[in-house]
Formats: sequence, structure tokens, C-alpha cells
Amino acid sequence: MSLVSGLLSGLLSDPAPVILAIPAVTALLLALVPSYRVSAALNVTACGLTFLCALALLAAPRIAGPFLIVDDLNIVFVVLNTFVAFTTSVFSASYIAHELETGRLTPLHLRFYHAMYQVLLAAMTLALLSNNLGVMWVAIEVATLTTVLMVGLYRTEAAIEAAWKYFMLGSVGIALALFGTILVYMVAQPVVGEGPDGMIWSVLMKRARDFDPGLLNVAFVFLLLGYGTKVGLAPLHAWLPDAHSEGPTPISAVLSGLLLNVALFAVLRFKLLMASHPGTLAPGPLLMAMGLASLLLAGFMLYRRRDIKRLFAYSSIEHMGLIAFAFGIGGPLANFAGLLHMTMHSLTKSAIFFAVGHVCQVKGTQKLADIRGLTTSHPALGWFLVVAVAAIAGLPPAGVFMSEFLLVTSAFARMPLLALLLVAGLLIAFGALMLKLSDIAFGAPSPGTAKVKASYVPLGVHLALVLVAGLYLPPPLVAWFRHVAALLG
Amino acid sequence: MIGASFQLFVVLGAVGVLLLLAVAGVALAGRPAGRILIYGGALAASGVAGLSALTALASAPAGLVLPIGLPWIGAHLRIDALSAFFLCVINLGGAAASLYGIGYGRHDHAPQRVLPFFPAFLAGMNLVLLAADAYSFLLSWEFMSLASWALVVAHDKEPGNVRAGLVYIIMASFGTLALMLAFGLLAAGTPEGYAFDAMRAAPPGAVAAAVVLALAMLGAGSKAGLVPLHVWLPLAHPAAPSHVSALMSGVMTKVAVYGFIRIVFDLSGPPAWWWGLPVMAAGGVAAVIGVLQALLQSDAKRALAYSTIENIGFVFVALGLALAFRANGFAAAAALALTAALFHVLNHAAMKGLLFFSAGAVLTATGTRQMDQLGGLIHRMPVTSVVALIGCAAISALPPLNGFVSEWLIFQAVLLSPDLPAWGLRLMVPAIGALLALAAALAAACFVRFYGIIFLGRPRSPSAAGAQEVDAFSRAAMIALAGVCVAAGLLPGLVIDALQPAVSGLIGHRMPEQSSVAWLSIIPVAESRSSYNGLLVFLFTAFSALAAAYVIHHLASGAVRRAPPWDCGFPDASPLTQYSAASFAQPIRRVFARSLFAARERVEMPPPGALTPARFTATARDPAWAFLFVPLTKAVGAVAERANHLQYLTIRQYLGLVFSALVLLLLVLALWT
Amino acid sequence: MDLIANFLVQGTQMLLVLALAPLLTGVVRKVKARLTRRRGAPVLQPYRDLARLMHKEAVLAQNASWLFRCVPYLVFAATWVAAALVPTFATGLIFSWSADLIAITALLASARFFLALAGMDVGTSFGGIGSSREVMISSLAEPALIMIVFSLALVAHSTQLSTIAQVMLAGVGLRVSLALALVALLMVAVAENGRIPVDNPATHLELTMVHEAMVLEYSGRHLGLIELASQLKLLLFLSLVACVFLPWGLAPAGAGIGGFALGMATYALKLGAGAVLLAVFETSIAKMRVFRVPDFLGAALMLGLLGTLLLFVSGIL
Amino acid sequence: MEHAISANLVFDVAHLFAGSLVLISFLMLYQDRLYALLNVFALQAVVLSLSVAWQAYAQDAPHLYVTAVIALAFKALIIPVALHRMVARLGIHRQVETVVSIGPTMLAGIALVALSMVVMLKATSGDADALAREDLAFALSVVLLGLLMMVTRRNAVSQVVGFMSLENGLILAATGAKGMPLVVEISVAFSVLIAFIVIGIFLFRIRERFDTVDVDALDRFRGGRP
Repeated sequence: MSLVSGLLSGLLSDPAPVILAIPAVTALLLALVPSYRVSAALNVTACGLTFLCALALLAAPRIAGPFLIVDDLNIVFVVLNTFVAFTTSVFSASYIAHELETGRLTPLHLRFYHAMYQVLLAAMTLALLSNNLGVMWVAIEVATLTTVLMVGLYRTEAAIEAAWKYFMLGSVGIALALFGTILVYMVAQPVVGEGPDGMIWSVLMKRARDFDPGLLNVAFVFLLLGYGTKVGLAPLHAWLPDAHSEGPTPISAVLSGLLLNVALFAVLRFKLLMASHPGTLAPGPLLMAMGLASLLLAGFMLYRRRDIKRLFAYSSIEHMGLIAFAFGIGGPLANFAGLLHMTMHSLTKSAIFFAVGHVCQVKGTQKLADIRGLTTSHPALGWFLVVAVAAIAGLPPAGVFMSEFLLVTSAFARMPLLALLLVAGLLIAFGALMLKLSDIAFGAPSPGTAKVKASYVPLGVHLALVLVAGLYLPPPLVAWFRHVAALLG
Repeated sequence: MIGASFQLFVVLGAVGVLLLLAVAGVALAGRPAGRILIYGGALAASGVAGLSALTALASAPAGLVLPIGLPWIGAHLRIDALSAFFLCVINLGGAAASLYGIGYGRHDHAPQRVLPFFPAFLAGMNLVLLAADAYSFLLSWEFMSLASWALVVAHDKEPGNVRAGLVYIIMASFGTLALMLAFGLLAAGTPEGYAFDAMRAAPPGAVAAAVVLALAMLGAGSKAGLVPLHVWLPLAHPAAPSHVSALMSGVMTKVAVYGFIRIVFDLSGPPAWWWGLPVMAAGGVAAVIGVLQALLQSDAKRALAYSTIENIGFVFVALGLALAFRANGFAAAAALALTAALFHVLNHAAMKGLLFFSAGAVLTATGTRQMDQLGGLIHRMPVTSVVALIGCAAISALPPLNGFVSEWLIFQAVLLSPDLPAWGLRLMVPAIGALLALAAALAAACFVRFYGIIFLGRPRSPSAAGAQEVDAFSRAAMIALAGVCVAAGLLPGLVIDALQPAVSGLIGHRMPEQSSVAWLSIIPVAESRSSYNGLLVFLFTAFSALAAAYVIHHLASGAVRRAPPWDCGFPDASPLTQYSAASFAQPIRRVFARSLFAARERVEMPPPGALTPARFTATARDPAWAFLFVPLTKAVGAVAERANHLQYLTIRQYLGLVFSALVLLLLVLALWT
Repeated sequence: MDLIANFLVQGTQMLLVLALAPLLTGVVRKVKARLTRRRGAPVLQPYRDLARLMHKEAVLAQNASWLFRCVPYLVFAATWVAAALVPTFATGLIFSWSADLIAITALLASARFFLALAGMDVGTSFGGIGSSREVMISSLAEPALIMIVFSLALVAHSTQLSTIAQVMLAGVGLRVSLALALVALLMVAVAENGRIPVDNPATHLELTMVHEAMVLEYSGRHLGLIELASQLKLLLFLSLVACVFLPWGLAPAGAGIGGFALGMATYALKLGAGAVLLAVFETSIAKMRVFRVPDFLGAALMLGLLGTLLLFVSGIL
Repeated sequence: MEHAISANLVFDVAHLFAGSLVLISFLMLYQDRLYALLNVFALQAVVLSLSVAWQAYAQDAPHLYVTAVIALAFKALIIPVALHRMVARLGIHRQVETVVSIGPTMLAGIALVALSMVVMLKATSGDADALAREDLAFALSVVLLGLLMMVTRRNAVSQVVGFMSLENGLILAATGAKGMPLVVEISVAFSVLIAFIVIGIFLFRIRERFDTVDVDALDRFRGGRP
């Protein structure tokens, strides 16, 4: 009895280790479990538990130990990530079963897949929670490798090619990020002295004022390019569309919904560092430039897409560009918009990939040309997809609308010309999405009328959250976002 | 009594009901009970909202803040005279459309795609009028667009509808983005600046205000259908079910006008002297282009949609005059012009609703919208033909109906403008006046054609010959709107007085009290200057007509003999020898459209002895497509094609991109001091 | 008492225009005949024609609708009211406040609107020709007329005919704008009344006619009413020109019998002069092709617009 | 024992090693035969391990010896050998296929070195000690040269080599930073990464190059162009 209460109190006082432990342990278990039903169930439960513990973070004290840190910034990310990971695991259970039936995957694959899923979760959470830049770097590398393996899961030529492209670009990105990390240490070293302290995030933040700005700039360039590769900012985005389209759909959801956020988180951490030092080259312009580039490029790329998953992968690039632009502008409104947009994008985009997964299964193809008239052939699925795409396109009452509203208005008030570019990009991307959507959803249906064997629960939950967010954001969340936005400067 | 807060709550309640109905529509679609419940409920809700708004016209503004929407300021809702007036207009249209829908919906083969969105559409429009902060405004605005888009693509199997929906939603989003930018300037980037009150408190500077004007014209204009942003309108309005077309054409465009008035007259501070110029120019061009295009269409609903563009042009000319007068300190004249604009808003809502209803009735009865398939319906559909005649006469601005009154008021406003100091305005206004007169005359021609081809003559197709009068609900809806047209035409003074709170709220000055004038005449400025009395003219004409009939029938012959038509001694040829829509438009096409729309006529004569019929085809193009949108889409496509190569590079080349990005940034650092 | 007097004056005016209209046409025809060395029909012939038409039975096409039967009365009434609102021998008529010059234009427009509809009702090709050409002509004639109204209104600061007439009577001097307006008004009047060179009221070569083609199916009393209406219209335009540009002798509101008598006399003189001038004009030129008419009316529109512009630019031009 | 040897000597030796690493990178750029390339790379790995060892001695940080050993064993022996055999087994032909011919590549390399010098010396004008500055500059140039190699070479193998020399630059920088934690872990992690790459090449038989020029291969692979 007292044991349980002790555990609970321990959990509440410092849930971070637990959050990391659960997926790690589960990964080992899953590697041993042969039956895919059991492992799927285990996967879901583990993710659920992790999410619950992550909720405990909200109540937990903000602590910055030598290894782990819990501050407002990463709580946002941890809770969001564990939640999406949880819903995705639910979706993946129903999705993977179908893949097994169609024989695209073997039970062995699934065993590997589930284990990797948990490893990925653990790695991402570690990257978010670690207080040590080196550890964060290692964690992100691990996350990358696991996703590489999962992208290559189908062993088709296209899949391998995608995985390989992802792998090479990712490795270079990692290398650059490491160089940046080393530079940061070298910046810190004269100030905080030799030894591990030079990599402890909380320490760096305290002493940042005394750093040497010049070297910090160099460091930021490398970090931006290194982690920016993971975020998928143009011109470093090349791996993203193929990885999304060739891997299993749950992984596409995880990539868009989680991994991009983690990489973005890394970039933000260092932007914070830069922001807290007056003498540095402002990181804003770099972020804005890459953001706009991604937005415009993705907007145009959307028009020529023939593969439904690649289509939405490019829309992820577009939105990452928006978010980067928002943080680049900075200021309370834009940062708020950025945070909100990031949250909304993960929820919506993963929801879209849930829907797309089922669509591809019922239509038996990913080719847009063969997916038509869904609202007629599969009304529920079709309308879910319409709502989700409308949400990601920034149509109300989705939360994306609010973030885009804040972004556009605040940007135009402060830098009109850039805002015009931004609006142009938004409109171009919107047109492309609607063009594709009206073919997918309306008109005479294409063959392929298999019943959907899927649970709409994750999809529905995500969409419900997104739609409500456009109308009502709970005050604590708002206060918290505003606080973080203020931190981001 | 604290302002109109009670009415505000009532309207909000109605909106809530409408939203609930939208949800119910998903469940109940498919069964007739559902149809009756949804449309009946929408009718009741709109009716209640409209009536309470009517009572709110005169009472003081009332506001309310809900803890939703933009977190730190919440959703501001406010009802003042202006929004109250527009609430009356849209709920009038909404109620009529709902009533019409009860009957019309029976013929809808995909009710599950209409029933959920119809109430949502109404709710969205109501919310736009209530919203008093930028976020709620744009949220409702875009929600309205979304719902109407869903209605446009409701019949997605019919060719062209999906494309119409696509063009519509993209143009709608363009408009929303433009308004977003405008509000961005008005809010000046401060978190609390998004409330309309804050904007009023801190009006933008001269340059910013000018930009806001331009953006408002783009944003509201694209929704209202100003040339050249009108291209979606003739595609989308006909695509929707007819009662929705009536809403989109008659009502939603008015919401756009409201948005323009709210932003330009209310939020962006005192106008500069030249603001009237672009607004008037846009209006005049829209009026002429719209009506000429309407004259060239052979699809009845598309012709109506184009005529909407014309009427929006009238409204914007009046608004431009009001701006010019206001900026140059002629409050009375400004009040007159604004009144004319609002009056025309009301009129057009009624007339266009009525006409779309009758087009829908014809569609139900004959199954076609092509004028050349119709004809002779006056014999088959007595009620529809009468109300449609009233609608056509009204929209052709014939006394004693309502269309004439607003046009008359606009002309009176034009005649006041020589007092304006600025030369630009003085040179502009008469030209605009000429454009308006031309547009009005062409509108008459357009609706002679519309009515004559559809309802008169001999049926041009079996379906037209076998047409049946539509159901009672549809008839009731049409009769109601026709009643509004007649009433507003006969008693314009009452309408004008009802408009004054809104006008004085914006201008700070009002037109003289009309209801006190002897014999219900209307006197915009002074009796010696101009006056008009619709009632008297009507009675006078009716009396003379009846007197003539009486005298002739009693003193001379009243006998009638039926005989085959003489037609200069020709035998009764086939109905196809009648004038068709295209041939009726021929003179005007040759005079006006040849250069403007590149209108061409082609006649294919079969060689002597061949049995194939001779074919005549008349083609015209919309310059907005030819010169703006087609090149634009081509350009986007070209860029997309270029960019697309980036998808097919090799890994090494991608690494090259990363590498060059790195080198570039390092160079920046190296050169940056 | 005063009210009754006013009503009397108004009534006299209505009956007067009704009575004079056929006579005017008769005079025009007579003069034209004389000018072409014919004896011509007696001046009172139009009355006889009307009476005969009125007593004939009306022959309707089988598929003529109720609209076809109502239109003649509507057209007649609208034109009559319009004519009754133009000051002929006296200004300040009691009903003249119920409609200003713009409204009068609109009344004529509605008459034309219904007539064009009637032309399409039976569904014959000639009706179609007539209607489509009629609306084309009117679509230019109306704006021209409105522009003329603008010019007058800007000079007189009113669209009330009575006020305008009084202002003119008071004397506004010679003005370029008014001259332009006068020319434009005459051109429009020619077109509106379907006179040569725009249309030929006497022809029955179907393809050259506009107005006559439109009313081809009418007969009996209906035709009579329409004829009367067009005669009224001619009278209306002549009196319009008279009261605006030659306002001398017009009796002011509430004038005595003497004033009215004088007004009548001068009015008769003006009409006579107008009729003669019109006849001379018509005999001296040839009819133009239908598709030259737009140029003709376009010129009128431009003149009107020019007049208005001048007035906008400076009040004294 | 720091005081035993003068700081001057420490500086010079470290400087020597770093400089020679850059030199070897140039040598690698210069190679046009695979085997020779592999050998030069092995040489670079040896020099790297020496410099790491020297840093370990100079900073008196024993854990760096581990890194040195890893570098020596893994990158100087195992990987080169593995690649040798792979080239033999997969029958990759021995020529290094260049996109840009050797000469311009060398010029570009020189420009890059200059760039890295400018950047670093400019950046670290402050109090950072000279050793760190020079070291960083050299490390950065090694990194850039490695990247340049990846970009300008077509063979899978030579690209892997390029990546590895890039990583050598990282290790150099890491060890140059006094008292930098986690260096060992990082080098291990990187070795894992490289192992992955090599195994990947071997498994998936990515024979000649990461990029192909024939169009139907494009159609089959890249971006799923249908």
C-alpha cells in the first residue's frame, strides 16, 4: 500500500525518468513477444502509460538536474508527443493488422516494428527531456536511425531508396549538428569552465550573456543546418517526402507529427540561447528566410504530386516553413502563433495520415489518379478526410486558422513585404490542396469499394481537438503558451 | 432598457438553433421529416432573428463578450443599427429560402449533402454580422464561405460543379487573406488590438488607411463580385441548388457589402478625399460588365448571377459617392448616397432572391436552365410567371417598384456632386453616372430577354410544353418576396426612415424625415429639388389604365376573336423559328460585346442539298479570365513544373544543396561584421 | 377650394394632351404629304382611325397570353401619365410633384419594357426582331435621355420639370451645355418616337421596321391604344422641348384664367411649329440602316455626357 | 603532467597533427583510384588517432585514449579492410568517378580552407585560447573538405570515405575542446553510424553510386514518379 503511494508520490515529484523508462523497457519486451496481437496491445498500453505519466509532468515541479530537465518549453512538446504517439499506436494496431492480412508484412517484421516504435518513442522523449546537449544529440541520432529502419520496412526498391536518401542526408545533418554542439561547448568552456557543465543546458542559459558572440553565430549556423535537415526546411527537405510516402503510414504520421517537432525543439533551444545573448547575429532572419523558402517551394511542389502520401508530406514541409517563419519573426504574437501552429499541425497532420492510411488500404493504391469520389464511395472516411484537409488548409474553425490569423496579421503589421510573400505562399499551397482534395473527395468515385475496417477513434479525437481549438483554447494552455512565447523572445 | 441586448440574445439563440439544425441535418438527412424539420426550423429561426433585428434598428447598440475565440480578448459580439439592418436583409432572404426549400428540397436527389450545410450557412452569415472583433469576424466569414462551398459542390456529379467549387473556395480564401492583412494593419500588431472598439479608438495613419481601403476592396470585393474578382460568382451561384443560389447571390454578397462598409466607413478612420474614386470606378465597371455578360448568357441562372455583379456595382458606386461626400464634408449628401446604397442592398436581396426562386421553379418544372429549351411557361405556370414578371420589372428599375427608387436615389446623389471641390471627382462622377444609366437601360433589355425567352412565346422543348406549376411552399416564398418588392416600391419613405439610424451611425448625419411628407412622397433634399411618390404614380397609372379599359369596353368594342398568329402572313412555323436567347441578344452583342468580350458569331451553312441543319453559334469570353486568371494559372503551373525537378534529383545533388547552403551561410558570417 | 382648382387644372392637362396627340400626328402627316407634293389625308384622319380601331373586335393569336392583352392598357396608361406630368400650358401641376423628370423617363421605359415583352409573347419571328431591336435602341436612348436630364437638372438644381421650367423662364442665358442637351434631346426624341431616320412609322417592309414589327400581332382596340400611346409620346417629347427650351407663356402655379389662356395659346403655337419642323426634317433625310442607329444614339449619348461634364467642370458653361 | 612539457610544444604538436589532417584531406581529394583513396583514408585515421592520443596526453584526459583506440582500430583498420573487400566482392570498378575534375575540386578545397580560416579566426577573436582557434579552423576545413568530397564523387565508396573524413574533422574538433564531455560516447555513436552505412551499402547492393543517370531508374525510384 505504502509502496504504491510512494511510487505515486515519486511519479508526481519527478515523472521524467519514468517517462523514459516505460518505452525503453517495453522495447525490450516487444523484441521478445512473438504474437503481433499481444505486441500491438502492449504497444498501445505502453504508449498510453507514457502519456499518462507525461500528464503528470504538468503537475510536476520544474527541475533542471545534471541529466534531465523539465521546463515549460519541453513539457509542451513531451505531452504533445506522447499523446500523438499514443493515438498513432492505436491507429497502427488496426492498420498493421491489415498489412499483415495483405501479406505486405510478416510477423517478424511486426515484432521489429513494434520494438522500434518504442525505441523511437524513448529516443524522442529523451531528446526532449535531456538537459545535456550531447545527450540530446545522441538521442536525436538514435531516433533518426530507428525511423530510417522503419521507412525501409517494406523492402521495396522505392522504400530502400527512400530510406537510404533519408539516412545519408540525416547523417550529414547529424554531423553538422554535432559540430555545432562542439562549438557551443567551446563557446561555453572559457566561461563556465571545463567539464560537463559546458554542455548542461540550464547552466548555459544562466551564463549565456558572457559568451563570445562570434563563435556562437558559427555554432548556430551549423545547428540550424544540422537540425534543420530533420525539420525538413528547404533546401534540406529532400528526404522528407520520400520517407513519408514509402514507409508504413503510422510512421509517416509519427514523422510528421513527432520527429519534426523534436528537431524543431532542438532548433528552438539554440534560438533561445542566441536570443538570450544581445551581441549575436539575430537568428530570426535565417529562420524567416528558410521558412519562406520552404513555404513557397512546398506550395509549388504540391501541384505536381501524384502520390497522396507524398502530397501531405510536402504540406508538412509547408507548415514547418510557416512555423519557422513565425519563430523567426518572434514577438509574443508570432511566437504564440508558432507554438499553436506546431501543436495543431501535429494533431491535424497525423489525423490526415490516419485517414490516408485507410484510404490507401481501401483503394489499394497511393496514386492520386486512382483515388476519386471518396465522399460517394466511402462517405464517413471521405468526409473525415475533407474535414482534416480543410483543417490543415487553415479553414475554420480549425486551430490552424487561428495560428495563421495571428501569424499573418502580426507579420503584416511589422514587416509588410514579407507578409505579402507569406500570403502568396499560403494561397498557392491552399489552391494546390483544394485542387487535389476536390478530385479525391468529389466527382464520380474510382473503383475500390472495400469496406473500411478501421477505428475512427484516433482520427475523430484529433479532429475534435483541432476544431475545438479554433473556437476555444483553455486559459491555462494559453497562459502557458504565452509564457513560452515570452521565453522565445 | 439597455440597448438592443435582448435582440442580441435572441439572434444568438437563433444562430444556436441553426447550428443545432446543421448537426441534426447530418442525422436526419434522407427522410422527408428531416427536410421539413430542417427547413422549417431554419424558417422559424431566421424569422425570429429578422424580426428582433427589425426592432433593434432604432435601439441603442449593445455588445457582449463570450469567453471563446481569440483567447485574450474573447469573442466580441455587437449589434448596432448597421448590423441590425443587414441582419434584417439576410434573415429576410434566409427565411424566404427556407420556406422555398421546404418544397424545393423534395426534388433534391442528394439531400444529405444540402441539409447539414444550409442552416450552417445561414448561421455563418448571421455571425459575421454580429462579430465585433477581427478574429470572430474572419472566422464566421470563412465559415460562411466553407458552408456555401459545401453547398456548391453538393451536386458533385454534375459536370463543372466541382471546378466551380474549386474556383470559389480559392477566391474566397484570397478574399479572407486580404481581409486578414487589412485587420493586421488595423490591429497594428498588438494582441489587444483585434477588437473593433480598439480599432476605432486607434484609427490607422493615412498610408495604412489607404492600404486598408485597397485590401477591403480586394477582400470584400472578391466576395461581392467586383470585376475582375467576380469570376467565381457566375460559376458557383448556378451550381448550387436554387434556394442556395438565391442566398449566395441575394444575401451573401450583401454580407460582403457589410464587411466593406464596416471596415471602410467604421473602422479605418476619416476617409481621404480620393477614396471615393476607386470605389466608384470599380462599381461602375462592375455594373456595365456584369449586365453585358448577363445579356450574353444562355443559362438562366448564370445570367442572374452576372446581373448580381451589376447590382453590386450600383451599390459600390453609391458607397463611393458616400465616401467622397463624407470626406469633403457634405454630410447630407453622404447620408443620401449611403441610404441609396443600403436601400439597393435591400432591394437586390428581395429581387434576386425572387428571380432565383423563379429560375429554380422553372428548373424543377422543366429540368433545364437553358433558356433555349424553354418558352411559353406563362401558360403553364401562372403564379411563377406573375411573380417573375414583378421581379424582372423591379430589377429593371421600373416605377413604381423598389428597384427604381434606389436607382432614383443614386441619381439624386450623383446630381449633388458638382459641389465637390476635387477635380478628379468632378470629372469622374458624370462618367460614372453615364455608366449607371447605361447599365440600367441594359438591365431592362436583359430582363426583357430573360422573361420573354423563358416565359413568353411558344415552348421550345417538350419538357417546357409539359411544365407544371410548382408546389405551394415555393409559390409562397416567391409571393412573399414579390410583396416586399412592391411594398418597398410603393412606400419608400418608410424604408428610408428605417435606414436612418444606420446611416447616422456611420455618417453622423441623416436624411430628412420622410414619413411626415405629405402623401408619402419622398424628398431626399428639398421639395423644389426633387420628389417622387411611388404610390401616387402607381395609383395614377392604374387609374388611367382601368379607366381606359372601362371606357373602351363600354363605349367601344370588347369583343375578342382567337385566330392563328398572322406573322406577316407566314404559316405557323415550328417554335424554333422564334427568337432564341442568342438571337435576341444579337444587336446588343454586335454593338457592345464585339470588342469588349471578343464576341463572335459563326454560321455553318450546309452545302445545297445537304440535310444537316444550319448551325449558328455565338461565343463571348470574360476578359477577367482571358487577361488575368488564365495567365495566372499558367504561370503557377509553369513554376510548379520547374520546381518539380527538385523532386527527382540524386542524393549527391541533394547533399550538394546542403553543402551550398552551409557554404553560403558561412560566407555570410565571414562577410558580416 | 384651392385643392379642387388644382385638380381641375391637372385634369384639363390630362384631357388636353389626350385630345391633342392625334391632331399633332395628323398635322405632321399632312405637312409631310404637302412637302412631297401629295394632298395627304385630312388632319383629323388619326381620330377617325382610332375610332374605327376602337370599334373593331380584337383578333388575338391563339397562344397569346394575358400579358398580351394587358400590355396595351399599361403602355397607354404609362405614356399618358408621363405626358400628363410634363407642363404643357401651366407649371406647378398638383401631381407633378409625384414624379420628376427621371421618373418620367422611367415611365416611358416601363412602357417600352412591356411593349417589348408583348412583342415576344406570341412567339413569332417578327415580334422577336422588333423587340430585340427596340431594346437595343432604348439601351442607348435611355442613358442619353438621363444625361440630358442631368444637364438640365444641374442648370436648374432640380429634376422637377416645373422648377426647371421656372428657372428657364427666369432666364439662364445661352449655355453651351444646354445647346448640346437640346441637340441630344432632339436626336433622342427622333429615335424614341420611331421617326425617320431611325425608324419609319409608315413603312410595312417588315425588315426595316422596329416599332411596327413589335406590334405586328395587335389589332382592334389594342392596336388603337398603342397607336394613341405613340402619338402621346410624340406630343410628350414636343412639349418637353417646349417647356424646357421655350418656356415662355407657361402659366405659373395658381395663375388666373388669363394666364392659363395665354399658356394654352403659346403651347398650341409651339406644338404647331414643332410639328412643321419635324415634318421638314423627316422629308429632308433618308432612313438609316438599323446598325447605324447605335452610332446615331451613341452620338446623342456623348453630347449629353459632354453637356453634363461641362456643367460639372464649371457651373456657368 | 602539464609542467613537464612546455605549452609551446603542446601547441606545436597539436598544430602539426591538425595541419596534416587537412593536408591528407587534400590528398584524398586528389586520389582517382579507389584503393589508393582507401589507403589515404586509413592514413588519415592513423594521424587522427595520434592527434587524439596527443590531446589525451596533453589534457591529461585518459578517456580520450579510448577514442584514439576506436579511431585507430575501427577507421584505420576495420572499415578500410571491409571496404577493400566490398569493392572486390561487388565488383565495383576501381575508378573514382568525379563530377568535377580533380583540379577544380582542389581549387574549391583551397577556397573552403580559406573560408573556414576566415570564419573561425574572425569568430574567435575573443579570449578563446590560440590552440582551440587553430584547431577549430583546421577541423572546420576537414569537415568542409569531407563534404566537398561527398558532393563531387559519384562512387558510393568514395562518398562513404568522404563522410568518414568529415567525421574525422568532428572528432578533431571534439578532442581539441578542453574537457569536452561525452567525446568517447560520441565517437562510438559515430562509429555505429558508419557501420550502418557500410552494412547498408553491402546489404542493399548499392553498387556504383548514390546517383544514377539513366531515366528509367529515375522512374523506378526517385519520388515514385509514375
